[in-house]
Parts: sequence; C-alpha cells; structure tokens
Amino acid sequence: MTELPKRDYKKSDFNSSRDVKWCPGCGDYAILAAVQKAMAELGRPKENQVVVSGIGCSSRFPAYMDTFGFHSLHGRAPTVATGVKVANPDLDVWIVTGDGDGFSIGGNHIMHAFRRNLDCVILLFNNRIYGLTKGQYSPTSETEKVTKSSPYGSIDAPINPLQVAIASNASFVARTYDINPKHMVETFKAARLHKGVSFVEIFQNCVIFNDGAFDDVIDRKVRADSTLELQAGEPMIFGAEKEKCIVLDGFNPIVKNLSDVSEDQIAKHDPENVHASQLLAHFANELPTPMGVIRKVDRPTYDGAVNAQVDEVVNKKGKGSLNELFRGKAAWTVD
Amino acid sequence: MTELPKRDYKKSDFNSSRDVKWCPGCGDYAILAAVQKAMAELGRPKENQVVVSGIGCSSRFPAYMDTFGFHSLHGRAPTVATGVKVANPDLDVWIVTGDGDGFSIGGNHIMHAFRRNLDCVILLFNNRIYGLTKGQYSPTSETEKVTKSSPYGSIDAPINPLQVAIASNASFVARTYDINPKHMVETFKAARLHKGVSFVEIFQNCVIFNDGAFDDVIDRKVRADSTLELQAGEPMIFGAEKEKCIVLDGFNPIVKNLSDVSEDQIAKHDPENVHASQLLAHFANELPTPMGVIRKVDRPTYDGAVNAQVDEVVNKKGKGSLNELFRGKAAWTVD
Amino acid sequence: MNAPIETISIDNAVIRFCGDSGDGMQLTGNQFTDTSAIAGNDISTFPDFPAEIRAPAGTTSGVSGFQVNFSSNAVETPGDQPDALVAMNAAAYKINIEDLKKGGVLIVNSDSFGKIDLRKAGYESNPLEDNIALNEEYEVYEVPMTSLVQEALKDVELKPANKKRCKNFFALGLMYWVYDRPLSHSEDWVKNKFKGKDLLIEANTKALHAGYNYGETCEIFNSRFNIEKTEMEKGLYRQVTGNTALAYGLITGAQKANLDLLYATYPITPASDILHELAAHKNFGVKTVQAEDEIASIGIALGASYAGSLGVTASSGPGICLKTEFMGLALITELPLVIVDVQRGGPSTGLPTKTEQSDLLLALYGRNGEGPVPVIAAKSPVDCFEAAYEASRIALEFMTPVILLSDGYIANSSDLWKIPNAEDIADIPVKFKTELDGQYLPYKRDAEKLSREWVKPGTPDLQHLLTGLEKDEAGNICYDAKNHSDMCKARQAKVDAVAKTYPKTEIYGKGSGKVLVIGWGGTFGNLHTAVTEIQKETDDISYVHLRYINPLPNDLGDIISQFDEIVVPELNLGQLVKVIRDKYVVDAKSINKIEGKPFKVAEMIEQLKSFL
Amino acid sequence: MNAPIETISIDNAVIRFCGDSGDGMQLTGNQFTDTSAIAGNDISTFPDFPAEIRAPAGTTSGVSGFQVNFSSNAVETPGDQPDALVAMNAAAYKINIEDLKKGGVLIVNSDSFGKIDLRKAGYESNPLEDNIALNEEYEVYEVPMTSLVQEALKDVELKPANKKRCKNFFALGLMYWVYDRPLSHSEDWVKNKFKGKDLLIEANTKALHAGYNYGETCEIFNSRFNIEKTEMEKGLYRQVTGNTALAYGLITGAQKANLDLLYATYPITPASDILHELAAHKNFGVKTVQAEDEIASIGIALGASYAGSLGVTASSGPGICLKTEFMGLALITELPLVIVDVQRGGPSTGLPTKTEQSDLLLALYGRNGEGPVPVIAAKSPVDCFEAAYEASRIALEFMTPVILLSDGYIANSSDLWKIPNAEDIADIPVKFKTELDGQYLPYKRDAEKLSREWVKPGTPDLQHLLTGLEKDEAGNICYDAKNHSDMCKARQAKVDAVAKTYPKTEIYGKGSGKVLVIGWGGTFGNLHTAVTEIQKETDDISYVHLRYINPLPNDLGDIISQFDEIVVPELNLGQLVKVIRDKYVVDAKSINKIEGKPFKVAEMIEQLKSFL
Ligand SMILES: Cc1ncc(C[n+]2csc(CCOP(=O)(O)OP(=O)(O)O)c2C)c(N)n1
Ligand SMILES: Cc1ncc(C[n+]2csc(CCOP(=O)(O)OP(=O)(O)O)c2C)c(N)n1
Ligand code: SF4
Ligand code: SF4
Ligand SMILES: [Mg+2]
Ligand SMILES: [Mg+2]
Repeated sequence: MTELPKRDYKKSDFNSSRDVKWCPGCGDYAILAAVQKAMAELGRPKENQVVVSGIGCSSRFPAYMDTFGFHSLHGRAPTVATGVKVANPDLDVWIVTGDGDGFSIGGNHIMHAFRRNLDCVILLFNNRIYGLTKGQYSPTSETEKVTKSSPYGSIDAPINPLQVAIASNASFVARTYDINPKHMVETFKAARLHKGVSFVEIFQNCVIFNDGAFDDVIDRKVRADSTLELQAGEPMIFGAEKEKCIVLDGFNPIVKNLSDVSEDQIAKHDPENVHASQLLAHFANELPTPMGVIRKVDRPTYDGAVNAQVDEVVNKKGKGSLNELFRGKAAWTVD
Repeated sequence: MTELPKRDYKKSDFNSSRDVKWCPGCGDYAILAAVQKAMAELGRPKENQVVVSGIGCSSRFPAYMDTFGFHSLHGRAPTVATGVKVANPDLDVWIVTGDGDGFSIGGNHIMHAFRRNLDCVILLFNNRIYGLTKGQYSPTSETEKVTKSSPYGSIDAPINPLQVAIASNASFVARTYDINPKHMVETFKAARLHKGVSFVEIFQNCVIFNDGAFDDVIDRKVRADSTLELQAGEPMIFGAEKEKCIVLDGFNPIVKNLSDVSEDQIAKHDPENVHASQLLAHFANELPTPMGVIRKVDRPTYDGAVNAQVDEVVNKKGKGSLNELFRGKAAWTVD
Repeated sequence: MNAPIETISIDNAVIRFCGDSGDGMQLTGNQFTDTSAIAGNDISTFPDFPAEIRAPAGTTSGVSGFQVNFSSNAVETPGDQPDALVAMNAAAYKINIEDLKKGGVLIVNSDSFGKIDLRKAGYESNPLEDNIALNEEYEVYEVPMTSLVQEALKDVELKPANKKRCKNFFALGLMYWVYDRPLSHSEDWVKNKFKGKDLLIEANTKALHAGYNYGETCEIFNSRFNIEKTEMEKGLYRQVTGNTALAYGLITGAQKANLDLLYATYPITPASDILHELAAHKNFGVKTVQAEDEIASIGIALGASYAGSLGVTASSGPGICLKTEFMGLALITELPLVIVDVQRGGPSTGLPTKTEQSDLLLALYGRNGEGPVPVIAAKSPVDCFEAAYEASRIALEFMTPVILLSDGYIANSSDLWKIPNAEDIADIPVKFKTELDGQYLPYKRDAEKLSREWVKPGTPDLQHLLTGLEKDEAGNICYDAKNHSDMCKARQAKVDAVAKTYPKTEIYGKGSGKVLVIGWGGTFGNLHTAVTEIQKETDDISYVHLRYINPLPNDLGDIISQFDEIVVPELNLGQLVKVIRDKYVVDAKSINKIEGKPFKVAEMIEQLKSFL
Repeated sequence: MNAPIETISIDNAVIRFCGDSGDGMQLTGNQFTDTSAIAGNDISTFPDFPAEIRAPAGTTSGVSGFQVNFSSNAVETPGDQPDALVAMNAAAYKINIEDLKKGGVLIVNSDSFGKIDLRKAGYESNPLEDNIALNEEYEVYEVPMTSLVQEALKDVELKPANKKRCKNFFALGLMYWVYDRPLSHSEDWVKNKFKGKDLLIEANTKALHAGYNYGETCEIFNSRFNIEKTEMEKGLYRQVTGNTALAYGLITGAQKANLDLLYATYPITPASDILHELAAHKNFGVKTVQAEDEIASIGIALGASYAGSLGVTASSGPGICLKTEFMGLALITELPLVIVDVQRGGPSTGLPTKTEQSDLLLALYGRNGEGPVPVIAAKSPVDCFEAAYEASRIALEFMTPVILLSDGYIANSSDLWKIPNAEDIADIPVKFKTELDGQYLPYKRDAEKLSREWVKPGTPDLQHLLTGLEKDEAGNICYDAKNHSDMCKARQAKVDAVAKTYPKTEIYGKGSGKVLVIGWGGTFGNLHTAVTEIQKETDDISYVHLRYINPLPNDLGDIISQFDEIVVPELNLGQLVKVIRDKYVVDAKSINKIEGKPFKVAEMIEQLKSFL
C-alpha cells in the first residue's frame, strides 16, 4: 500500500445517495454509520476504498457507501476481494459479510483468506440468523433454536467465528457490537490500519428475526460483568466495579475476584500470543465475552507476496519479450 | 448405532479384488492395510461399513475395500457421508480425504461436519501435495515450496488441519503416520469407537511428488525427539531417553529436561480440555509433533439428533396420515 | 335505516389488498380468499412481496400486495387487473393504482395520506385531492380507516398502536360487505389464532364488524356485488400455495414408495417455504437438513438416496448452478434424486422475489459431458402436488435424478385444491436388491426401463463401488473406449425410456389446424384461459401444455406436424422454443415476456391472435 | 561391413513409442518429433498418458504412449494408425498392438517379455512366441534393448538401474536410424539437460548411438525410410502443445491490451498445464493464483478484472460446473473475463485424461436466467494461441465473460507452429474511463458494441456499485418490469453484436452443393484431412469449421442454405447439431463418437461418404 496524505472527510462524504432499506431498528444502520465515521477519520482517499460483499441483509452494505462497491455472490466476497487486492494492492479492500454468508456457504473462502493473510478488513455482521431469507437459523445460532426452518428446534451446534479465524492463522482478530458506536469506530480503524487480514466480528441485532440475541452480553445492564474489554499489555480486569479478573489455572482461564489475587497472577492480554488468543476466542459460559482486539500479529500478506514475486522475476529476468517467449528454447528457422 | 455382535474377520476380508493402482512406495498402501486391519479387529459387519471419498490419489481408497464405497466428488465426501449417516444411523461411515480434497476445495464441508458432530471417521491423507493432478502445492504445503504450479516458490501460508478441527469443535481429533502400522491401527480403532466426528490426520508420504515430506518428524532417527506420543491422563514426556517433557509457562508450552522439573509441573494430557487440545494442535518449531489422540470429548451427534427429533415428533403426534396432512386446518366440503 | 343498496350479481371479481409490509395484507388477502372459497367460489391468488424484509414503513419499497380472483366459474389465474383495489397507504396507492381496471372500485385508507405519508411515498401533493380526475377513471371511496377503527375499539383495553393494527380487519370487513360474504370464517379464525388473548379477539372481531357495518350504514357506496357459487365437483377443498402443494407431493411420493424422505437444502427465495413446510411434518419420517450450502445439500440428498431414502434437494437459479456438478454424479451413479428449481428472475442474483421461466436450458443442459436428466414442470399451485409426486415416481422408477421446475409465481400463489383421497394415489413400487444371486453387477439394467438395481448399504454380500468415473457393468472404473460409448448411450436411452410411461398428451382444441400453442410450467392458467377465450371465436387455435420437457412426449412430434404454425409463449427470451425447433425442425415462433411477472390473459389473447 | 540397406523414400510416417510410465516415452517421442521438425518435416503429435500417476510398473494401466506423424507434406493430425510401433514392454505391446497398421513395423524390447513381465501384463504365454502369425501381419523386430544398453554402457560408472533407464535413448537412436534422422539435436539436448552430470551425458549419448548403430550394423532390418523436407514457408518454427500455445495467447492478449494478466485457477486435468506454463512467466506481469477451488478462482479472476487486469480462469468440465454461478455475475456486471474449458470425457468425473467435446451445451446454456456469453473454440494445438488471443479481445472489447473451449486432445498434442512476429499482432485497444463528465452511468452503452465503460476502482469521482441484482443504467438495484426486460435484451444484443467483428466464414470447397460438413473445436485436423481426401474424388462436399459458436457467424445461415445436406461431426452425442437445427431450422445430421478419443481420418472419410 502506498502511503498517501490524509484527506479531510466528513462521515457524510461516504454516504451514497441511495435509500437505506434495512428494517427500522436494524443494527446494520449503526454499523454503516460507524464504518463511514472510521473511514472519514482515517482520511484515506475514498476512491481507493472498495467494499465487497456477498448476499444477505448485511451484504447490501456497499449500496449505501459512496465508495467503490461490489455486491457479489452469496458467500463469495473473499474471492472477489482477493482478485481486487492482488490486481491492485494500492486499494483498501473491505469485505462485508453475514454469519450465513461468511460461515455457512462462504466458510471455506474466509478460512483461506485468513490463512493467506490477504490484506483486507473483513466485517462479519453476526446476527445469528439468516435475515434476508426471512429467518432461518444460521451456523452461529444456538442449538435448539426455533425458527422457520426448525420448528422443533435446530440441531446443529454453532460455530465460533473467532476460533476459526485464529485457527486459520488470521493475523488480526477483533470483536465489537452494534450498540457501541465509539467501540466500533475504534475497532474498525485499528482493523484498517493493520496490514494483513483483519477480521472483526460484530454482534448485530436483527430486530425482526432474532431480536435481542446479544442482550445477555451487551445490554447496558449486564455489559460490564459479561464482557471483557481487551487492551494489549493490560491485565484482564472487568466487572461493574472493575472487581473481577482472569487468572490462568493450568490450561484453564478462570474468573477471580481482584481482591483474591496478586497482580502478577492476572492474565495479561498479549495479542501476539497465539495460545492466549485461542483461549480468549473460546471464552464462554462463566467467562466474560472478550471485546476489542483479540489478536494482532504481523506476517507477510498474500497480495504483497504475489506482487513481490512478480517484481522479483521481472528484476531477475527483465520484462518479458513476446518474441523470446514464442521462440522458447527449441525454435529453428526454415529458409 | 445398534450394537452388533463382533464378527470374526481377517484383514483380507476387507480387500476388494481390484488392482491397487497407487505408485509403488506410496504411503497409501500402508494406510489401506491398517484400515483393513482395524476393521477386522473391530469385527463390525462389513456390509455396514461405508467408505465415502472425494477425488485424489487417496480418494481411490474405496475401490480397494470390500465394503460399500462411494468415490464421490472432489471435496464433497462429507456431504454424501452426512446424507448416508442421517438416512441410516446404523451404518459405520468412513470418510477418506486428501489435504487438497479436505482442506482446499472441501474445507467448508469438513468444518461443518466437525461442528455438527456427524458420527463418522474422517481420515485425512495429508501428503502436503496434490498427488493426482501431478504435483501442485496444497493448502498444507509449506510456504515457498517449489512445485509445478509454483516454480518460484508458493506464497500461501499453510493451514493446520488439527487446529481447524478443534476450532470447529470436532469431538475426536488424532494424528498418526503411514510408517507406523501399529499406531495407525490403534488410532483408527479408537476413532471408530468414538461416537461422533473422529478426525484423524495421517502423515502420508507421496514418493513421487513430495518424497520425505515428513522425514524430519517421523523418520526413525529423529522420531523419538520430534514427536510426542499422547496418552490420556499421562504426563507429556518424550525423547529418545524419555528425558524431555512439556511444561506450561503461562500461555506457552515449553520443552524442559525431565530432570529440571518436578512431576506436577509436567503438563498432563487431557483430551477433554479444549484449551489443552488447542495448544497441542499448535505445537510447532521447537515443540515435538503430537501423535495419537489429541482430543476426545462427548457431545450429541448430528445424525443421532436428527433421527431423535423425528422419533420424538412421531411419538408426540403419531405417525403422519396423508389425508390429515392434505386436509390441513382449513378444508371444507362441497356437496 | 337506509334504503337497501342494490346488489349486483356478477360472474367474478378480482380484488387486491395492498399496504405496508407491516399492514398484514397477506393475511387479509388470505382471509378473503378462504371465505370466498368456503362460500363456494373458485379462487386463484397472487401475493406480491417486497424484496426487502421490512423496508422503512410507508415507503414504496415496503409495499406488499395480495390479489385474489374469485368467481362463479372455474378460474385459472389471479386475474390481469383488479376490479377493486384496497390501498392502505399512499405508497401502496402509488405502486398499485396503475393496475386498477378503469372504472374499478378504489378504496383508500384516507388516514394514511397525511403529509409524512405522502413524503415517504414520494408525493409532492396528495393524489387524492385531484378527486375529480380520479373519479372520472375510478369509483373512489376515501375511508378514514384508522380513525374509524380507533373509534370502534375505544372501549377495548389495548394500546392505541395495537388498535391501529386492526385496521386490516376493518378493510376486510368492508370488502366482505361489498362482496356480500359471511364473516363467520374470519371470526373463527381470529378466535383460534388469538386463543387465550381475549382482548385481541375482541379487537379484531370488532374491527371486522366495524368495517362490515361501515359499508352497511354509511351511504357512500353505490353498489354491492354478489358472486354465485361455482359449480364444483363434490369433495373436500382447500386453498393451497404451490410450495405447500410441492411439499405435500414429496411427502406423498415418499410415503407411496414406503421410503423415508430426506430433504436437504439451503434457504433461498422463493424455495425456502418448501423447507419450512416439510420441517413441520417430521411425523411422516421426513428428515430435513439445512445444509451449509447448495453443494452440500445436493450431496446430502444424494447420500441419503444411496442409503435408501428418497433424497430431495431444492433451490432457485443461483443455487441450482451450484448443484450442477453433483447432478452429474447422481446421473452417472444412477441414483434416484429429486432436484426442485423454483425459478426466479435471472441472470445471477437477478430478481429474487420475481418470477421467470429462464432456467429451462440450465436444467436441460447445465452439466459437463453427456448428462441426460428427466425434466418436468409444474403448471399451477395445485399442480405442484402432482408434479412433485411424479418427479419422485420417475426418480425411483428409473433410478435417476429428476429436475422439477416450479417458479416464483406458482410457488407463492394459491388456488383451490380438490383434496384427493390418499388411498386413491398409486403406490410407487420400489424394490431393493437384497440378495446375491450369481455375480452382482451394479450397472446391470432392467430390460424395459433400463434402470439399474438399488442396493442399500448394509445389505450383506452386495458391497460395491460407486464412482463418478466411467465404469463398466460391474462398477469397476473403466476407461475403455467402447464401454464409455455404450454407457453414455445407455444413460441416454434410459432417460428416453421415461417417455414410455407418460399419459397421452392432452390437446385443448382440435387435433390439427392452424395454430398450436405450446406452453410449459407456471403459465398454464393464463395461457389456457387466453386460448379458451380465443376458441370462443375460432377453432383455429389449439393448445398443448407440457408437463414433460425431457424427454419430450413421444406423441408430440405427430401433434406438431398437424399444425401450420407453432407458437411457444414463455417467460424468458425463448428457451423451450429452441428445444422444439431443434427436435422437430419446425420454425416455431416465440412469445416472450421477461418482466418478472406472469403473463396477462389479455396480452396473451392479443399476441396469440396475431398468429391467426 | 554389410551391404548398405535400401533406403525407401516415403511421404510420411506415423510412429508410436509406448512403454511403462517410468520408461520416458513422452520424452522419447518429443525428441523424435523435435528432430523431425528441425529436419524440415511437418509434424503432429498425440501423447496418451495413463490416468494413474504411476500404476504398478509393467501393468497395462501404467502404459504411456506417444504418437507422432511426420511428413514431407503438411499434416494436421497425428495419424490414425502407427506405421511403426516401438513397445518397451509386454503391457505396452498388449495395449497398443491392435492399433498398428497391418504390415507395419513392430519393434519390441524383447528383454521385457520375461515371465514376470508377462504375468503383470496379464498374459498367460508370450505373444511374441507365436512369431509366425505375428510375422504374417507385421514386420517384427525383437530387440533385447535392455541387455544391449547394459552392454553398451559397461564402461560407464553408473548403477545398473540407472543404465537400464537409458534404454529409451537406445530405442530413440534405433528409430533415428530407421527414419534416417540426425542425432545432433538429441545429443545437444542431453548435454543441456544433464549439464554438470557428465556420467549421465555419457550414458545417454552412448545409448543413443548404440541404438543407431544397432540399426546400422545388425542385419535384421529390411529397410530404412527417408522422408523429404516439407515445403514450408520461410520463418521461425517450433513445436507447441495446445496448453502452452493457449498460455502464450493469454499473455499476448494481455500484453497487446497493455494489461496485467491475472490467472486464477484450481488444478484439474487436462487444464493444469496452462497454470504451470503461466506461472513460469511472471516477468510478463502475469500473476497466477492457485485458489482453494474453482468458485474461488473465477471469483478472483473477476475481482481482478474489476480492478483493471485481464482476469482469466480455466478448468475442465466438473470445475466449469462450479463456475456457472459466477459466470452469471460476470455477465450481469459486464466485466471482461476469459473462462477456459479444456474439455475431457464426461459426465461427472468421467474420463479425466481422455478427450471429448461434450461441454458445448454447458458453455452455451449452463447459467440461471437469460445469461448470454460468447463462446469460441480452438481447433488445433497451435490454434490455441490465436483462440486465446481472440477470447481476450472479445472479452475486453465487449466487456463480457467469454468461454474458450479447448479439449484434452489438442491440449496435450503438439504441432508445428510458425512463430509470429509479436509486432505483427494487433493491439487490443482498452480505454478506461478516468473522468467524470456529467452524470456517471455505469451501464451506459457504446452505440455500436453496446458495451459499457470500464472504470478502475481508485478512479476519483467514479465510485459506483456493481451487483448481481438487476439494475438500471445508473447501476441502482431495480426491480422494474420494463427495465429488466430492456436489460436482458441489451445484454443479449451486446453478445449478438460480437458477430459483427468476425472475419468472413471460410469454406473449404465450393460455396454450394450437396453436403456441407460443419465442425468445431479440436476435430479440425481430422475433419479437414478427411474432407480434403474426399474432395480428391468429388467436389460434392464442402467444409466449414467454426471458431465462433456463440454468436454464430452472421454469414453461416446463407452458407447453410446453399447445401442439400448438413452434417455435423462431433465428439459427443450431438451438441452443436442441436444449435444448428434450432437456429437454422434445418434437418442437420449428426456424426458422433464418444470414446474418449479423437476421430480417425479413415472413419471420418467412410462416414462422410455415406452422405454423398
Ligand atoms: C447461492 C445462493 N444461495 C442462497 C441464497 C439465499 N440467501 C441470500 S442471503 C442468505 C443468508 C443471509 O444470512 P446472513 O449471511 O447471515 O446475512 P443477514 O441477512 O443475516 O445479514 C441466503 C441463504 C443466495 N442469494 N444465493
Ligand atoms: C471439481 C474438481 N476440481 C478439481 C479436480 C482435480 N483434482 C483431482 S484430485 C485433486 C487434488 C488432489 O490432492 P489431494 O486431495 O491432496 O489428494 P492426493 O492426490 O494428494 O491424495 C484435484 C485438484 C477435480 N477432480 N474436480
Ligand atoms: S431482517 Fe433483520 S438483519 Fe435484515 S434488515 Fe431486517 S432487522 Fe436487519
Ligand atoms: S502420486 Fe503420490 S500420493 Fe499419488 S499414488 Fe503416487 S505416491 Fe501416492
Ligand atoms: Mg445473519
Ligand atoms: Mg494430497
């Protein structure tokens, strides 16, 4: 990515003139606003922003952005994004996907984008439901969920996107939620500034088909006790009174009262430690839900390496000549 | 699965009469023999064994078994297997797949088979290469590998199948290798006896296109020092003289001399602990490569639950009557 | 009391309810339809949803509509144009007014034409205000429904917002009055639906009556209409949508074959409702699997068929594309499988909520190699039942994947179903091979049907290999030149043999003459009505509607040869017509419409007449 | 010294080397071909690999063959039957002997007909032992090659196994003697290949000479043959396989359009070699992406095209099925894209290493909705170059996906390429829109080509939305009926407009008459040779070979109308013939072969004559 001077933008500069057609009250509105705000604050040229999405309510996203936008096929946004970024690494590529789009039909592409470390931001709008097709359970839906397609309760156990991302070696992994604009903006900016694949899971409320799916985690009343806000290098402390902390007991993380432990017992957040990241991604049940940047580590990007290899070969062999190519090693002349 | 009396079988009972057409020296031969031996020792009815594969050298496997066999499409064996097992849970379903078949084109299906906990054995023949298409790098190939399709070295970072399996909540995860028949037989038997998805990664040598890919781990000369043989409940000790062990340092596993640590400091293998399993799956570089059963945990199977739900509804509502179905709630009579 | 208003007897009426997605128009329409059907009319409906789940209230993109045609004669279409339009807000008015028949009845909820409503609908001024112009074209009734409902419910202890929600029952009651329908069915429905919630029962019932009484007591209406009962065969009747009928047909197919049904799919508009319907009927041994994608779902269905169930998968265009590779495996392994394509507007994601017939060539030819597959099509909502049963029959009888084409129009529309007696439906004989007799040859063929034997895994001594590679009769992988040629031809011959099991092709009209119209799929209602209409004037036109598209019926060539001109109307740019031209070397003409909408009878009459 | 053996001058010869996969037959064949070509003959080759990577040595499933036709006249096919067969072991003998022309020369390595060899090949007794019967049919030479080589290399310090491996060079040397070819090219090749490994250079060179000298000195051979130089245009020549030529064509297309080439694919036989070739040429700005599957690879190629590169993807049948959904997106977003289908035997996994032309209908119709895409086909190995360039041209000029059909036969075969001068190849003009002038309408069309403008992301002020949903000219999602109809028709019209850029269709033979043969794709060599042969007797037959299949050339209808009978030979069960029959309402006849093999000239002559 070429470094460009920062531009002065307002959030509204990223607004397309199209009518937004999500249901009133849908969490997608807030995410849209946060992405626009993040882009404005980052000040990167808006014509260099390319938003690629799949299909789903969430995937209508590019239509509402005054950037380049490609509303592609269900599950396939990472593929189109790979082509865009490899063809032109100067572009800022954003992928918008849903839990169905990204982890049902698109699970393989997203996994391969992770492992390849394509330099892009992947925003997962996780509402734990298929919105656009009117409310079937999704791969992130809890087991036994009653939906249109599961009148007797769903059977499939849910998948945890963060775990898959970390297992697939994603270099930046974070989580945020739709009712915290500031948190979203900061997370999106951090994601954009990371060089490599930046995966952000966003808890998103679908008012129509899965209203309140995340209330037990992010509702203001419980949030302080049920989430863990991560800061690199800082001890893992949470609770309404900042009274609780995470301590490692052998392989297992457990919750302790701050007062019961010494400071050096408290686990410190190290986004570069893969084991720690794996652990955090797995937090469930009694453990608080981690929010913020869970993993951040540097490794070569796919698009960078593809292009570097081309440059290297050009440097070594010189720019190709068609006549030489055609001739190959075994041509002869008839005269 | 209905419990059936154990039958008396010889290994050769599982041999189809077809000529085996792998390259001489291919690791697949030994795996074939081990699977046949495991089946014979398990003594489950051979007509109940269904081997489903995708496409690849490895996927020719069912042709050589005197069981039911379905050599399906590239990457899609888990889908066919799901249909078979859900339709008839009495069958023993085996999936044979390659690193390309299972983790390139088939990555999504395998991930969903893991999370659903389909009761089947998945054998991954990992030779870190595309064999059948004559030697391109695969998703498990090391970066910078020179192959037909990567004359200047491959760019993609490899994926670790075990990590993905554990992240996707696979209930049984193990690893074995083609030059240790006994280890294979034991591992395959344990996999078959586990109720749920049993994933076994097999290091398999492709003599033609990736000869010796695993030599630095499993060659007799280095094996004792470079592998860690796991036993549930046992401390993690390895080395030619059983002189080394694994100790947890915060989030990180490290190698210590047995003599330098006290017994209770040594990490114990607990296949039910997901954090421990994640850690093991990630062992690399200085750490020995784990062999044997890494994870084993009980949870409801997909095929079991689908069928139980049908039974429940039948119990509750009685067997469906077509006439009632047709009539529905709002029929009326014209007379 | 007022002098009684004149009640005019008419043959049929087409009415449309439209309003915001939140206004309950589908429900209202369905109530009206049920009541009319129970009252003895034949009916046909056409719901029209917005593509967005719930676009901002009051905007045109959130408008939902439901049209019903009810008649004292048989009806086959929901009608070209409504005779009466009920518009619950300004946006609905805007979207629908064009369709109203000139001189038709327009009833609007005038309370929803306020400033904000108008702005949301994109109006600068109130279109109703130019009442004179409007009145020249239509019979306009402005009814302040919201206020009237609120007034009627003033004694019910509900929040105002909840009261407001009853306005659709007011509209329903009013239309019951206009068309002289009994309230009882809807009253019962309300009681059942809101069992235990007495306030809601009270409110909705009151709203219903208020609407009815409004017609009765206020003097603004010029006339009421009465539509006599249809002459109908005795029997049990109900309304059914295409998707529901299709689900029932699948269940019936499986039951009549004594098999479990395994339905594996991935949600997609407009096919998802089949899943929803089937998932509710597990007591028929129906297993539904919501797979991770379309490829998985066909793979799962195929695996189930291999294991001895009836495997079925369904999708719409984009998802069908993804299933093409697996269709190849299904046909080369010769396993039964039903693949349902509920077609929608294409190409690509296209028009997800609109109808089209443009996947026919995909169904016929969308596979690598020589991959023949029987293709059949449903012609109406009710016919989806028989078509699904028939698809199951062919799949099981011939050990082959079968593609069943439906479309968004018939999938969501409904018409009247004369419910069959389950006992009268023929069994589908399925015989698994269970014993080894001599050498077992998995691809040995039945002499007549050319189908192979079905063996369940689990059957002792009959272990065998299935593969997508070419194989010989014994199932061994075989690259031999002659074997491949023979196998390709045998698979083709088997599919061709399906035609031997067809009934005689029905001709509507004379067996020879000037023009033969050939239709297929969900256009039946409109085409048949149009042709019948023209036949009142001339017998120069005849009509054949194809259920079977691959293979085509054996008698079709002879029929075609008896006509001077062949005309093929389709909701695409000409697909079946290609097949007809190719197969019969006849210069068949095309009538095309590719607007995401069904044909209209009137436009069809006009276009067909141009060939006479 | 012996009396010199007679050298007979002949016009052409077809020879085949065959042996175990490990015997180096492809290499041997290629050496012979290169030498012959450099010696001034026209050539055409046909390699035939086993499907297994390396089946057990000595078995029939491990047999590999390489056939070359070399001639003093122009040749277009590798020849129906070999005039001479070199069989390196019993299994190779078994598989290939049937093909040898009666009276032809048979040379066997008699050392590989031992007991074990015979058993592996499935022989009960030695087929050579019945030498008399064999000698009646062929000119048989049993040469103990293995021992002779070991003897010849006795002084070379190599392991016996390594010496044995040189026996293919012995066979090569022997054939050089039989056909009077110089050794120099192969000597040079060996020096180059084994640079630094002097022992290997010595061994192979000695083996080559030993073979040659064996012919010269032992008295068993009846005759040698001499084939004069072909009259060839002056110029630079080389051998090239179809896949290599195709890769060069793509590079050339991109270079001539001044674009980067991004080739994204997933390995599959017989298309993988295009990837291997392209990956070696990164210095042309070629980016190759080996994706996780076929869907990803077309998505990546499309993304690259969107970003301003020439995106190309390739596969074979099963993988093409998986790309169909994305083709729809490419055509509705109107981006350039080249999709290569190197066809193989189908359906399903089929016959991966065998050739077929059975994906034509898939290419034409395998998409949901109305999804027209230009389809063109390469006719010979060398022609893959031009076809790939042409596919790139159409894609870029018309902003459309283009399907380029090749097949397993021409992909792996080679013929002689008169190398063009790069400067003589026309540029492909590509103009990106870079500035806002008035309102930007992404789907505004060029008046003539009906193509839209290409805008690179990164261009200020030209932000816009692409979507697979139907859209209006401004790119906004639009479900309007008329817009959809207009858009569908515009997309069709654009594809139809491609035909305006075609050259006049070439007719081999008279422009009117009795029989017109219409061919397409990789059958050109055989069909053209067959027709030319028949034309020596009668001018009642003419021939057209189609490069362009969708849209068909505008002049084809007129041409067809000038003939009494249309015959369409294809390596499938009749696919192009359907299109011809449909489009021109003509009772075109089909000649089919579906055996995983190309046509033979002789069988074609026979079958075509039956129409005269
Ligand atoms: C190939 C294909 N299959 C299925 C669909 C139907 N479809 C559209 S969106 C969607 C799922 C939407 O769920 P999610 O990705 O979670 O997005 P949300 O609507 O919840 O934001 C499905 C199944 C499609 N458009 N294309
Ligand atoms: C849809 C499809 N794409 C591609 C192929 C070609 N193909 C066959 S096997 C294979 C990869 C084989 O690698 P792997 O799964 O690792 O198996 P191995 O041969 O190494 O055992 C590929 C790409 C195919 N048969 N079908
Ligand atoms: S259905 Fe749910 S996710 Fe979709 S727009 Fe409505 S609220 Fe949002
Ligand atoms: S190519 Fe490799 S994996 Fe395939 S059969 Fe040969 S040795 Fe085994
Ligand atoms: Mg969702
Ligand atoms: Mg492999």
